Amino acid sequence: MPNTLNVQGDFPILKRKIHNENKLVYLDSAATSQKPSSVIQAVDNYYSNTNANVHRGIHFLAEEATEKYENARKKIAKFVGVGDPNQIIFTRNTTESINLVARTWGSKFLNDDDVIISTEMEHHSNIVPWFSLVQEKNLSLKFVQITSEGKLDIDHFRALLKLNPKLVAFTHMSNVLGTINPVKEIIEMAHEAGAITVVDGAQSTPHFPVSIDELDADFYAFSAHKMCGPTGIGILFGKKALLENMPPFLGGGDMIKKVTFKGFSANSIPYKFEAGTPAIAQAIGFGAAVDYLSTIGMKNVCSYEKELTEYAMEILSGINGLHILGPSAVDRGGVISFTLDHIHPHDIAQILDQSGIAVRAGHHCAMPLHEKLGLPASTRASFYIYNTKNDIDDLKEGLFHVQKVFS
Amino acid sequence: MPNTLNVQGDFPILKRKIHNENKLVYLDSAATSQKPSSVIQAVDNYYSNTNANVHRGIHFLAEEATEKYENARKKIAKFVGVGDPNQIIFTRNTTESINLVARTWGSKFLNDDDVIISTEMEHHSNIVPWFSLVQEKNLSLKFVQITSEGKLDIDHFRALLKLNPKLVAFTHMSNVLGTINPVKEIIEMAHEAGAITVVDGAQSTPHFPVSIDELDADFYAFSAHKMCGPTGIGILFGKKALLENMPPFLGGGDMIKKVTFKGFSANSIPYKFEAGTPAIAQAIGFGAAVDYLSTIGMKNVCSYEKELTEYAMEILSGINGLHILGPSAVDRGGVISFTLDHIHPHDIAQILDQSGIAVRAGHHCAMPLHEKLGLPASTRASFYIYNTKNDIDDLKEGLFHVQKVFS
Amino acid sequence: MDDLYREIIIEHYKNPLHKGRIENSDYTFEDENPLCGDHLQIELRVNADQKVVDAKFDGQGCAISISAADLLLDSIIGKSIEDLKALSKKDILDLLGIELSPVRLKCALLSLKVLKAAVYELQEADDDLIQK
Amino acid sequence: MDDLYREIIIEHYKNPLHKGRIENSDYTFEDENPLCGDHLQIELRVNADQKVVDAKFDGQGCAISISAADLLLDSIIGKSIEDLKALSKKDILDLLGIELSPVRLKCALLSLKVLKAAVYELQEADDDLIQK
Ligand SMILES: Cc1ncc(COP(=O)(O)O)c(C=O)c1O
Ligand SMILES: Cc1ncc(COP(=O)(O)O)c(C=O)c1O
Repeated sequence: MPNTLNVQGDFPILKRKIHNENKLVYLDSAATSQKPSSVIQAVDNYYSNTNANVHRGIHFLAEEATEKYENARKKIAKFVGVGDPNQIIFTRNTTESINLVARTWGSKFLNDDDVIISTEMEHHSNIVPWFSLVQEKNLSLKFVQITSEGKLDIDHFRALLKLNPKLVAFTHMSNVLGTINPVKEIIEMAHEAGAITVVDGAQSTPHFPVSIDELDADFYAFSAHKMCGPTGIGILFGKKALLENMPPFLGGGDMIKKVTFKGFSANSIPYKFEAGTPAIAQAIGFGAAVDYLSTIGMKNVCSYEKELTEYAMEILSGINGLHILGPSAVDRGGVISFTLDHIHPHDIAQILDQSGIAVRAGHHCAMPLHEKLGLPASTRASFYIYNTKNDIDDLKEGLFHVQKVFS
Repeated sequence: MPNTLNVQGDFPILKRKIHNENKLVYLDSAATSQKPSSVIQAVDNYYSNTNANVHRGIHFLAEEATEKYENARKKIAKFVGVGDPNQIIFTRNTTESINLVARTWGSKFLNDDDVIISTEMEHHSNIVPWFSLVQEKNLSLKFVQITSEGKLDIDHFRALLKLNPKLVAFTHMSNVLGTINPVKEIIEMAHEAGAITVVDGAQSTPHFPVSIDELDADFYAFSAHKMCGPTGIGILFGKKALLENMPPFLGGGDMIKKVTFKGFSANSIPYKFEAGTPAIAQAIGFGAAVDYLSTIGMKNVCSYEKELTEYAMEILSGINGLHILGPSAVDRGGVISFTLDHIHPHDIAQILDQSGIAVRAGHHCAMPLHEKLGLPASTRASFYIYNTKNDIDDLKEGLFHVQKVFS
Repeated sequence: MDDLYREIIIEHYKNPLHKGRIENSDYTFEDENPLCGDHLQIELRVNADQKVVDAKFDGQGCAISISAADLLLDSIIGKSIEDLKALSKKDILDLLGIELSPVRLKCALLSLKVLKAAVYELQEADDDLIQK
Repeated sequence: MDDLYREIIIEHYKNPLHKGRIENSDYTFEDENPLCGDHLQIELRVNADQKVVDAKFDGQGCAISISAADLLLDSIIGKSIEDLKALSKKDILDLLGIELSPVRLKCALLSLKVLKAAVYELQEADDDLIQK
């Protein structure tokens, strides 16, 4: 097992000095990851050499841009184990992907009094879009409870399935608890109950191998910016048969087959869901990001982060008055949220920042979960391929210093 | 009057050789513009030095990223004459901006049998979102006719206003005819009739000074990628009072004030309409683009393009069998669509491409307009700051060659 | 340069052999390439053995799509309806003798798509039917 | 370094002078900073001249928000309700003696926001009321 993946040199930002003098210890990758040079270069190269609008153009640059854009779609499909790239829709981010499902599949196939299921550990982006539908359609939205350990309560889920839900929306990995959910099992149970599934993959695809076809997910959403890719681009995977039966999302150029003064007909998938000039440079940058991650190998990413996380769990749980949220090291990804007695997360983050350590403080867009945990906020350290055990040692020292300031 | 703005050196792509040997003559800026180094650098610099998620973070990079992101919003507001930057919402593109209005303002304030007005010269992105609403709400959608010259028929508009429309959606400049509409007059007329206005500014903000506050537009939409900025970022301007009364668009992180297991409350504007991790790098790149254009000066951009367009109109109208669509040089922007007797636009574009000249062939996302004109397609040459009279001479030679191939 | 516009393509565009209509055709279908608004109608007449005895197209399009249509129809005279079902993208490209970008491929394949829809008596041919 | 956490801030956070409740208060309001879930309630008691004679806050928050609340309430004893309406962002920053990023500014200004809502008897104070 390597002590580091030796990729630090690939990330130009790691050379940045914080507050003029400190090395950057970036422990906020669950919010957004840093970007390797190859991705930054791919974007730069697109603008400097290929830039043109896609799909409709009959000229060299337009054809090259289209090919690169569609090639990125194919690469991403392959990266997440999707056989048919037409099932990969480019969106802005995970949030838009989930909203797309709610506004199209949801609008067409959900009716008064239908039940949909989410969970207590969801990010706002897998709760709020459903609340909007609930208001519109008079649905009932139920939340699968979490256990005291911070895992999904499968018995409670089983009980909720008796309500014959039409849709089950849940996260592959919690961005607060670090819990990795048994996705395959949940999907199977949902399917048996006749529900379709919407999986929030924002925290999974960056960190371990995911095969969407194998999981048999109906919809699966993720964001490039959390996995070495550009901001402004995300993916919605949807099964072909579902996508084809859904009404379009936004209307405009590229998503149409024909427009007259009387009406319009929609294009075939995936274009039906990609209205207007897409985020071309960002899609291509995302393609470069999955190339980069593939070169390292997602299995290596996963086992390296596992090692880091175990080390961090050990180190952090040794700190007096520090309480870690969520399950033990065995069942979790590289996200560790914690509280420190008598010290507010804002103050922890602020004081750590002064020595260059970047963590996140707040509700991490999971207010209901914090409500459930009885906490107004927590502090979160999250890891990625460029972090090392040294970073965790720095965090420990930083936390000691925080305690000293408040002692 | 300068013969060139001398900015070619700012655009790295202009060094690209097409089909190995030809200089690029890029006459497709109405589809998307090329990008200057300063914009490419701003994006690169963001990823290499500042990258972090915005708004919620308490650490150096998060604060710097947030400041740059919000600063871009302010710059863009200023660039288009908007006093209060909170009225500037970041979207993916013009298309999403218009859909946002349809899905929020439209959903809340339009009812059965209401009339809305568009025009015969609109891009699909200012037609299809309204068709979707029409289906949903049983509205009536009317189109302002164009005159034989390719201008809006103001008398017809006046007649349609008698129907008491709730909303008038129209383009500032046609991407096919080049027509620049009398926006201020149209808005005034619409307001007098009690309608709100949605202006498609995709072709205006790149090419001439626009002051949205002065025009008194209610909503105004435009895209960065057509004005030297990155792909994946656009703007919706909305008047504060309207935005505040609109329901949110997409649900998720950042757009909420509070979420519980019972429901959610929305954040204040503009965040209410920006769900999920935004296109941060792209917003910052857009800020760099308006800086770049401001340095040249939009008045200079406008007068330079006017000169180019006049030259092109003269040259092109001298070609046998070539017919220009739209008004005379006096009343138009730098977009010239034309037909060439007996030769299909696809073939024109393809043959021009072989000598490095990039034009567009097709319906330019304006099928209804082409239907009205009785044309299946047209060929379009469009200009921007980096074009010169030489490019137009090259186009002329290219068109002669096309005619020779088919002779 | 200009090799997309080989003599044969220009020739079939300017003087198509199969342009026109067939009265009382046995198979007919029309469709369009929405990308460019091009429109194509194909009509076939078959004999008792279901062999094509006459084939005509009508409509408008670019040189690639018109010459492809003309070459295609010329190549199917005497073939059985079953033979037509076996036609693929590759056959069209062989007839044209050129390579095409995805956008122009749509032009080249419009006639094949219309033909397939006609012989399968479909609403519209699936792209899968003309792949390979 | 650590200058955000000056002695005075830590001191007012650890041992606030005005933490608690007032029975029969004349003005009261509560609000939260949704960004961090911090919650603050302020209660005032005034005399016949509408001068503040007692001020207390209750709730939870970070050192910046709690010490700002405590310092603010300490500074308003003896002032009239009209005086309170004139308080601005700048006054808070002067009391704290530090510079703050936009995110932390929200923490620092929470108490002022709650106070303004209380004295204007609003549902919630507008950001405009505390600017400058
Ligand atoms: C007039 C007009 N409106 C709208 C659009 C759509 O812009 P976008 O594709 O950036 O959404 C365009 C450009 O394609 C346009 O020219
Ligand atoms: C679990 C989870 N879901 C959804 C999101 C939302 O992602 P985005 O902001 O890219 O839409 C995030 C990240 O913020 C997340 O961690």
